[in-house]
Amino acid sequence: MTSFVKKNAKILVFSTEKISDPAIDMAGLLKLHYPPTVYTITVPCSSGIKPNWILHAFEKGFDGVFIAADGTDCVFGESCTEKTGKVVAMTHEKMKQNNLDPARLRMAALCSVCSDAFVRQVRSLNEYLIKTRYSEK
Amino acid sequence: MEERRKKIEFDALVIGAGIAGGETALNIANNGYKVLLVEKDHSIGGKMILLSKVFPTLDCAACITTPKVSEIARHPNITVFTESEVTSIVKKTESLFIAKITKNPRYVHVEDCTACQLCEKACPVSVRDEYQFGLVGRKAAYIPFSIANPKAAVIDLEQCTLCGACERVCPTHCIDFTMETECFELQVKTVVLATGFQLFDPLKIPRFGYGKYKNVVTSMQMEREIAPTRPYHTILRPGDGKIPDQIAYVLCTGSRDDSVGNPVCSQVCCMYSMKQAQLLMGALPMADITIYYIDIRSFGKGFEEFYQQAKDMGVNFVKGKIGKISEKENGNLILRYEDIQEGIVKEAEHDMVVLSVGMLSNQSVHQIFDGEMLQFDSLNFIWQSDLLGSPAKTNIDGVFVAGTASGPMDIPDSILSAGSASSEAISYLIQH
Amino acid sequence: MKKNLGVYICHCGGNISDYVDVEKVRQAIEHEEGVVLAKTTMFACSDSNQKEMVEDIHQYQLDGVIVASCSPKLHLVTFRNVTETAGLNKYTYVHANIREQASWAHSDDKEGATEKAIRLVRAAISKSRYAEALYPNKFEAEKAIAVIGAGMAGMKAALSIAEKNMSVVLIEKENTVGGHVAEWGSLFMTNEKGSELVQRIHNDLLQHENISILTGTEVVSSKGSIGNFTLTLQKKHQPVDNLRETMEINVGSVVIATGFDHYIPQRGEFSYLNNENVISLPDFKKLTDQSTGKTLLYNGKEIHDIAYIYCVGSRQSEGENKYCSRFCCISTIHTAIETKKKFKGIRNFHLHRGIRTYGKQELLYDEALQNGDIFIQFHDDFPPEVSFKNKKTSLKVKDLLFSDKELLLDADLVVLVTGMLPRIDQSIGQLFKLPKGRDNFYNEIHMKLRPVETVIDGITLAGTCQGPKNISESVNSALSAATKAFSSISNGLVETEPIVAEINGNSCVWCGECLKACPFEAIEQKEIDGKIIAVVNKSVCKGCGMCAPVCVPNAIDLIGYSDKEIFSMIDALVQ
Amino acid sequence: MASKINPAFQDKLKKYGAVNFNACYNCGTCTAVCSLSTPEESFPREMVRLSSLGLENDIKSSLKPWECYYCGECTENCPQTANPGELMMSLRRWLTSVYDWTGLSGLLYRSVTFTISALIMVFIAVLVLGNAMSFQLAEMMHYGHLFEMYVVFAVLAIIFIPNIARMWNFTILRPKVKANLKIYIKSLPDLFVHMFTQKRARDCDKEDNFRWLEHFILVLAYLSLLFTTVFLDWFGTKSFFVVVLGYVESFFVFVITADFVSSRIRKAKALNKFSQPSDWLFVIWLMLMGLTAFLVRLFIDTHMIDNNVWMYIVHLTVLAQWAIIIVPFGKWSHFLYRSFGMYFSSIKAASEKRKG
Amino acid sequence: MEAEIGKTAKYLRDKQGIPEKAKENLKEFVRIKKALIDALKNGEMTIPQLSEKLSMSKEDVTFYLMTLIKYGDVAVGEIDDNDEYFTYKLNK
Repeated sequence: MTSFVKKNAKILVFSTEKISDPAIDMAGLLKLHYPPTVYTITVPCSSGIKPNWILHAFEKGFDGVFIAADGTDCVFGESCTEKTGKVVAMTHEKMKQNNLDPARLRMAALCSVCSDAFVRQVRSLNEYLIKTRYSEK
Repeated sequence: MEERRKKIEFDALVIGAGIAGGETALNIANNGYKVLLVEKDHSIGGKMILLSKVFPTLDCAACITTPKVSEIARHPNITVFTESEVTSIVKKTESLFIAKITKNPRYVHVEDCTACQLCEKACPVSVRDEYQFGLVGRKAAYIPFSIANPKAAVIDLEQCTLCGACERVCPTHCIDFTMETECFELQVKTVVLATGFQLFDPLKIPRFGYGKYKNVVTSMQMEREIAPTRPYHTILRPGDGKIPDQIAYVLCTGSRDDSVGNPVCSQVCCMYSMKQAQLLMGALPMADITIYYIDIRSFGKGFEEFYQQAKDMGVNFVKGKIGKISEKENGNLILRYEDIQEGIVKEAEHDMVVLSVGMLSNQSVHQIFDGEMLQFDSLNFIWQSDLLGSPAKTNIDGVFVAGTASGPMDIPDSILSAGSASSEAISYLIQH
Repeated sequence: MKKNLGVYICHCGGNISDYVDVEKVRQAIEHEEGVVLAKTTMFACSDSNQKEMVEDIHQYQLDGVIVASCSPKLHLVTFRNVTETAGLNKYTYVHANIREQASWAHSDDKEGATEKAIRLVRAAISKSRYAEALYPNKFEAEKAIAVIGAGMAGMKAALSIAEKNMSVVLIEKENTVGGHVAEWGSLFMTNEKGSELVQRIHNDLLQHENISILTGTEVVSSKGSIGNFTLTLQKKHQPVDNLRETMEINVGSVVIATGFDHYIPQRGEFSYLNNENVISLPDFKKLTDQSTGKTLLYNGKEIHDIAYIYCVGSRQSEGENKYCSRFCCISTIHTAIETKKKFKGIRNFHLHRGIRTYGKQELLYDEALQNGDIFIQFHDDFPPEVSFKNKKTSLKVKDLLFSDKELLLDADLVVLVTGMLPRIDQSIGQLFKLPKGRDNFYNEIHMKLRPVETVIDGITLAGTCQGPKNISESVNSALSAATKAFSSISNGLVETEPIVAEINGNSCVWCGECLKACPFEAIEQKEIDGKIIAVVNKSVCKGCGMCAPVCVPNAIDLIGYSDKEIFSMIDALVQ
Repeated sequence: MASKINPAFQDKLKKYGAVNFNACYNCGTCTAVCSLSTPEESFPREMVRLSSLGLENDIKSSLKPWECYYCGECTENCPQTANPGELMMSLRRWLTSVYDWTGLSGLLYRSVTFTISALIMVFIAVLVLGNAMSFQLAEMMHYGHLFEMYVVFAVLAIIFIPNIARMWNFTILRPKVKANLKIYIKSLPDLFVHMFTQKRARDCDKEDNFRWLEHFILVLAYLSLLFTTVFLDWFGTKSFFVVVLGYVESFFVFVITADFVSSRIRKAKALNKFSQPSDWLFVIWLMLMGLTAFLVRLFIDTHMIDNNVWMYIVHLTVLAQWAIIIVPFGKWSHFLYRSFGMYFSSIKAASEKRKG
Repeated sequence: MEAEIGKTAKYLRDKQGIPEKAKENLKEFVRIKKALIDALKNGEMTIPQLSEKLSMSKEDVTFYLMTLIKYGDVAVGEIDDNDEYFTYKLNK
């Protein structure tokens, strides 16, 4: 593990090419700061995220995972919202089975200009994770 | 100048690179034809690229426009001339048009500029930013706006003190004050006019106090205030930087108004005002928004539902056109109107007023045709010679019209009209 | 797995290097497995650097390139093109965003930004190891287009395609062409007669050899996808012969132009059918068009005072049709003007809910006002009352424009201004599985980006089947649809994106979950080597990946987003 | 109560000069820009609406047309160029004809031929009378003066009192305005204030008081000239003071009316753009009245009158036409109806107030 | 080419001079910028406060202040208790 003192939780963000990624980019453009331990992997659509990817991330050391979902803006149709919800539900189920705190996985629909919302979301997740995972340290 | 005219050849000339012109150029180019797209501004994407979100879906304008715009800029069959104007067009024979084009200097070599903004930082000059409709300043060396395309610096020579600071910091040495106007002579087979519209200038209605009362803004200024690339850190009154909480919309400013010479309806103002109202309610949860209207024209797909949604959200709709606006000492505004439903003249106080300005014809192409002249309707929009059978046709065979150049239109209708014009242009190219 | 990777880290003229120590990033990754070249550059996107990249690819025999710079939205395509110029497959290129998502986002924390940039580049390198050469799916397309419905939109779409020298089959289930427009008299804005306009377009159609017009014909089934649709057509049952002729046609694309139905008021709606003096707008238009006398006669009675009740069947607060039918205000006003011109002693009374003569239509509204037509606006909740006493029809209405004053008027005829409905016969929609909007009209993909295309590739929408429109709007939409249909197959080839779902036949046990999840019906059941499995139709799949998470045996991967790629990226980010 | 729409009224009203008012699409701009419009009394859009729908009874019972002083702002700003200002003017003309029990008023407004014939007939009558007196100046002036005196009372008694009673009936009695004598008396000052000062006209055009001032002086000059000629016998007096007074009054009358005529010719303002024959008749005859009276007295003072009897005949003709045609049936009566309009409207307001 | 790369501004300046309007405008901006920045050196202020202190109209203060925020010279502080006006401060 890295040696520097850990201030922030490691968060993996799954964002989508057309919708939430532009919002995250714009957060940068507008210099809306958020913890640098937030990393993004971009996929075409949030409903295509597999639960085992998320579990793998926890297993390898991510503290939290945030799904920046397409919501109703999804280019692949309106069923995306419901299906992404299912993916999250499925993963929560598996997390419980593995004794992982389900609150370590969060999801919110982000429109392509929802930079503020993105920053709010990851900051709040970060605070939660620091409180629950690093408070004893 | 004449002898320095460079000769170029294309299949199609599209004048105006707003969404209608852009869509037309893409459609034609996708069928293998070489298209020259001429734009007088520094950036393509027209007015739409400057909008916040668009009705009735509330998706952001930039998200729709920027991919289109980069597709246009990258397309191997499309050549874009920005800061350029077509000065004359002559139809020589069936499918041969000769056009003269003037390309004004940008003083920046676009292909070398990386939009690093160092010149902008270095420039000491500050003037009103026309892309923010005067709400904030910009430098004399500047990138028009953050999602402009081409995303490259421009030098505003009129305001430049020629200090050379920009040039000294530019890492790619792309700034060049020796650039001069270039002239081209173009041969094309077909021409599409997509010259768009002009916004009504509310200074023509002195009783609304625009220009005099600083908290009276145009809808385009409000559009910028709520766009992600907004001029202020949040929504503020330009008169004193206060957060507004009683905002009024004055519909039909310069539309349906014979007294200012524009008797027709602009089609979009009702809808964009409702859209702004909804966005404002999201951004300023405490704000009350009132829309003063004559008739609400929510006629398109999903528009009526959008109107109902605005009502349900609590937007206050008042039937009655604003007659006069006066200012109070604290910058608030008194609006006098007749409440039509009650038949009573009333006064209402608001702390910010948005004038929903209409669309007027853009008369920039009116004089460019030589020989066979282009015809216009009574409002100076381009005349559609077969409105019902072939709406994109003009009176000149081989010249087509797309978008708001032929009359007020919303974005979906402009895109359809562009599809129609490109269809006619492609057919014309195949047949000739 | 690729061996020779080249990595470029961009300063972006300070935009990145002011906050991210790009040299540190370079050093951190230069010894990663497979990296044979790691460079920093002032502007990766500059012409000079692009040229250098091409040279490097040749010199170092790179088979994978990574650029760490700004957002891929800006320059992914630029660098893909660079690698392609150098002879690599453009899909082997991987982009890392260290400007918007590192230097700018964390300009308050230079160390953190640098650390993040290192990890992002590492993740990109990991992904690059697996990034395969991909090729667009190409297949031959039938160079012919079917247009279903021969109203104004269908006829114009067919004509416009034929003008582009492509063959068209125009299919109409009625025995004549022209749809509703053919039934109409004088049309607004131009005053041309509907039948004349249809005749004019029909004559143009007949000039083209590559158009076949099949009237009295229905489409009964459809197979295939973009490039290769097979439609089965059936001649409608003719009383003379008992034979039901069927035929098959092959086309590359289909334009749907099935139009609309008029709203038919219910019995008793404003006394419709209970009072013979209450008729619908289409019937009234027919009446005025066909009457030739100096006065307007209806059932042998002279008509002078006509009351029009607007928004019948549109903008319903209770009923299903919430939408505005868009054409009716102007259509009524135009009809009122024409009626007044044509017949003696006509007085028009318009009972409306806000006149929506948008754009230049306003000029006609003005004309009607100048003619002395009376416009009364009623409340949404207080519709006019129609009563019939002593053979006299009278109306009572509260005028919103006049302090809700109750007004009375006698009318010789009451015209119900009926709106547009989506076709009651939805068979074509079902056949092609076209999605519908809230208003039950067929839905486009995106109102502004792709207003005539549907989620089903190769199927476009023309005219009022997509939503209410007037004639010139319908024609614009028809020509747009024609352009899209034509462009998609004009070179005889169809290309689709290579990023599609892939099913591992060995693991698949066919449970059907993926088929249920797919919004595009891109999954088919197939028997391969005696085993029933799911396969992806590459020409239909759009690469959303919705099928992947629902697969119980985890047999589905989206190309470019396989488990091994994602896992390797996660590992790189966290290591 | 439900009212029946009557579109035929539009055509009727057009004969009284209303232009284009049916172009109105009810935006309310006119009411909102009108500086006389108040929440209690909002106009002119309501009057435009009533006129379009043809609700005659409502118009008859309305006093709003008299509350408008035609500054023209509504017309200038009307987006439909529906000309609400001119409509209000036309309604005043129509109301004049409705109030007038003889029906002559309506004929004068609607028919130019009738007006010209009436003017000619009066001229002939003057000639016939003059002939009967062998065109003896002194005799003519004597009877002229008597005519002046009697006609004032006759017009008042035969025409104006019944007409104002009718007006009262339409606007107060029939709409069942409940007002007791106290209210009538209390409101009385309004009648005279408005009659002599036209103070509302001042609010009409706040930036420019000149028109109001001109008007005010004209009213004073005209009324005092009337008094001077009829009761002080200006043409016959020996009093230096009276002579000078008459000169000053008649001078003001013809100078101010001349200015009005010239601005009508130039059509400078919205309110001048749509002049009807009745408007021309009014100002020109008033100007002629002032001018001829001035000249007659001048001729007397310069002793030219004996050789120029025609001067007096011209004056007498103008005077007779004025007194018999224009005052009782023409635009002059607006002056009276307007004042009573304000009076009745203040009675109405007081009774409303009392009702709570 | 007559002008050397990187010195083309001087070339144009020598050739056609500097527009008077541009010089005036620059002077005005520099003056106002200095006034605003000096005023903010003493602590955070709202637009009405700045307007009063500098005897500048509120709309001018708003315009120039927003411009200085855009250029990175000024930052946004807190909003007042009535949620009406923000305070502004110098950046860094």
